[in-house]
Amino acid sequence: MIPLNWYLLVSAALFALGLFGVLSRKNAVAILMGVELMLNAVNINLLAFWRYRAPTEATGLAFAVIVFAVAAAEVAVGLALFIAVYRRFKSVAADEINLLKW
Amino acid sequence: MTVMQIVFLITAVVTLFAAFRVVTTPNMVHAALWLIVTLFGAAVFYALLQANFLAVAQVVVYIGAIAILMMFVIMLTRREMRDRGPQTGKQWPWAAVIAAAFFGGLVWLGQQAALPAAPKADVPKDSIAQLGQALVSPNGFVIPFEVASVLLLAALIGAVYLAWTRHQS
Amino acid sequence: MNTWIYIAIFIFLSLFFPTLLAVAGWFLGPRRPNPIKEDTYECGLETVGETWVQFKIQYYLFALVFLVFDVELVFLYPWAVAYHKLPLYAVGEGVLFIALLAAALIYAWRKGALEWS
Amino acid sequence: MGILSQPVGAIAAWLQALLEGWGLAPGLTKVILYLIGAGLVATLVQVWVIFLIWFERKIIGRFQDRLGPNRVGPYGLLQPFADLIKIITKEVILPAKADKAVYLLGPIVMNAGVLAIWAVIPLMPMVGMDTNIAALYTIAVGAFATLGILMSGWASNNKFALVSAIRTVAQMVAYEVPTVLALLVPVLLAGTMSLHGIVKAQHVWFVIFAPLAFLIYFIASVAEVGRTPFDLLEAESEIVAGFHIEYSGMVFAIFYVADFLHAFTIGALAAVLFLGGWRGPGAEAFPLLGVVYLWIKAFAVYFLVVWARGSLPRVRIDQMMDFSWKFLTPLALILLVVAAVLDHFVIGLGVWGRALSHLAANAVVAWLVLQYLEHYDRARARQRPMVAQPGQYPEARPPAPVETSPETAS
Repeated sequence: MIPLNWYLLVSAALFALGLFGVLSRKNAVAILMGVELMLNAVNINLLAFWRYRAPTEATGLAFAVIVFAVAAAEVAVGLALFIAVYRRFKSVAADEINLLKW
Repeated sequence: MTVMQIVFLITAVVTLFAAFRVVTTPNMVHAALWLIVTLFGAAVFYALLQANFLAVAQVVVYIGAIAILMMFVIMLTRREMRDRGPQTGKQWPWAAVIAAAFFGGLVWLGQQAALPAAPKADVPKDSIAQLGQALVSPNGFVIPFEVASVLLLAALIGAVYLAWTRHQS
Repeated sequence: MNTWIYIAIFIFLSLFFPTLLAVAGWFLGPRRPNPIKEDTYECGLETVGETWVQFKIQYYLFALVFLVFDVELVFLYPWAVAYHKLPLYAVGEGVLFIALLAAALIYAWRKGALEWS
Repeated sequence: MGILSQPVGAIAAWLQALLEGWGLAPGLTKVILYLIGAGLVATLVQVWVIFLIWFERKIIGRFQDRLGPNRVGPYGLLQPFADLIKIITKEVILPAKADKAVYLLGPIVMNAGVLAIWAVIPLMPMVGMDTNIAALYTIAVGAFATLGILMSGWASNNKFALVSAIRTVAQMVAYEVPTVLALLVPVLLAGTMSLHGIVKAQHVWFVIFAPLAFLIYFIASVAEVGRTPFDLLEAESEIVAGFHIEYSGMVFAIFYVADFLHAFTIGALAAVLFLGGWRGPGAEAFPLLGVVYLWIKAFAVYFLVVWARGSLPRVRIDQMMDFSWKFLTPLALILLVVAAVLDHFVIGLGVWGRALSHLAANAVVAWLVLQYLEHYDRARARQRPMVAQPGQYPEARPPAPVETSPETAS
């Protein structure tokens, strides 16, 4: 059987990679991809704890499904924002969109 | 080392490598394709955890819809097929340091807790029906269930409002 | 777990068969590449510029509505599976959920996001 | 456990005993058995395509008042093999500008997305993997077909291929919504997502419970496959040939095979979900009969697909999108609500009572929809009369005088 901490390790690594993507990427869509990686890491974590701690209840599953909904909403609005921004600036590079910076 | 563990390790290596390519490859469409590999790897993890419904839903939602939407937007917001120049900002060493520190912290935290090596019980056969009942039971998740619907409705309204302007077409 | 082993084997096989076909075609067919043959096919014209992709916003909107529907349907499947065990008010909750979904569709429709042109 | 009542079980038990007799571990034996089973199903289905190609060409030929293939072998039966030999000896061209890895992966992913559906289709009682997520699995696997198309369209680095791929994907996602919604109805009626469970629940075929859901499922699946009348992805006159312009030889053949396989697969799925799957007289006692029944039903649905291809013209893309989003999807939502609310009250009525009340509800919905459509049509006709009113169009200009050039005049 696979010990629980293997799952936690993988999800931690996935989360860290997602964080790196969010912090280092220029393209806004790539930043959103990093966020997706982090959300997936969270879901792996949730389901691993569900499986090892409370597999007879549906709580963990319900949580994970709701994370799906949140991820979908975030992607939908995020990408719509990028399209609106792209229309205005002809670019989705996060470091070029700096009107509010100063 | 059981067969399950070998399967787990292979999946972990593939998933993490794909995730690494997602955050490093300069070609955005390739990044999206690697993202799909990562998401599929996550689905395999769910299957290993016997969350059958979530494993399949992961493929339907993430690969079937979210990844496709992302590829659409990548193609929509770019004039050329290939990206020129690096896609990583100058701040990437700092980002790497922060991410590594975060990973180290998580690992340290994981070491502190006493974690079970094996699950307490098996997943019941009717776990999907249980999930269905939990989602609509007043003692369960009926509020999140309906709020999720409202959230998605709001997201749709917001996204359509942002992306759609009549004079555009 | 057994089902997943079977499904994994099946998915592996269904990737393997077309790969086999492609490899067979690769080795059995002739290979005489030349620049004209390998050029982008455009009815004899030379392609102009990059494969310039600037799509209508419409495609994004369709995919967007699809995404919202897809996620909501993932919620509805467990509900449908548990359906026979649910009391009437729980069925009503499902119907409310579907009504909200319909509201999303109607909004997108009214807003013109579902028009092609 | 006789060979007739449990053919597969008996053979599997015999093989297992044989393999374990050779000293293999039970786990490994199981994997080998699964490999044999999956290999058999996948090969059978993949080879079946050869027959489908012949059948479709022959039938389409008849529809168009031609003979169809009739040169190679009796009734042209060997024609697909001749084509196979021809296509195998063709060159596989790798376009110079293509993204090579993605270019080659695209067709493979697409074919896998179609073939893998067969993992969960119950061929006969006790055969085909019984999993409690099978219905959703068929949708999930379909996502890979969509992905394969997008990959190959993008990787070809050709404008037409890309435009076609994007269009195709828009079409596939548009029609996936009604498919998934219509699929919810049998799941709801059977109370399970397992396809075995759905077949077992069909003492009365679900097509009687939900004829409209069946119709929606059928139309939407045909559109998802991109068969005529929804074959805009390969509208020759507009976008050359579709997302597979740059493909040639065997790699193109993979698309071709996937197309036929997909059409038959939706036939099999529709048979399982709505037409009782392997159910039929004597199927419980002799499971092998179940395969025959399933195959006949799947083939009947497949014939409908071919028939539509032979008789209907291609629709316009805006009409197609409108049809999915503004007609099929709302209708499927209404049907789902009707089925959910009604079934709660009629569940105690016995099988036929339940079936007939669902049928009656479907008839009412169908009547209301037809009334609405007629009303809508009249309203539109009043807005935009089909007959030109006087003064509606500017006067037709007289034909321009034919200019005679000096050369011809002299």
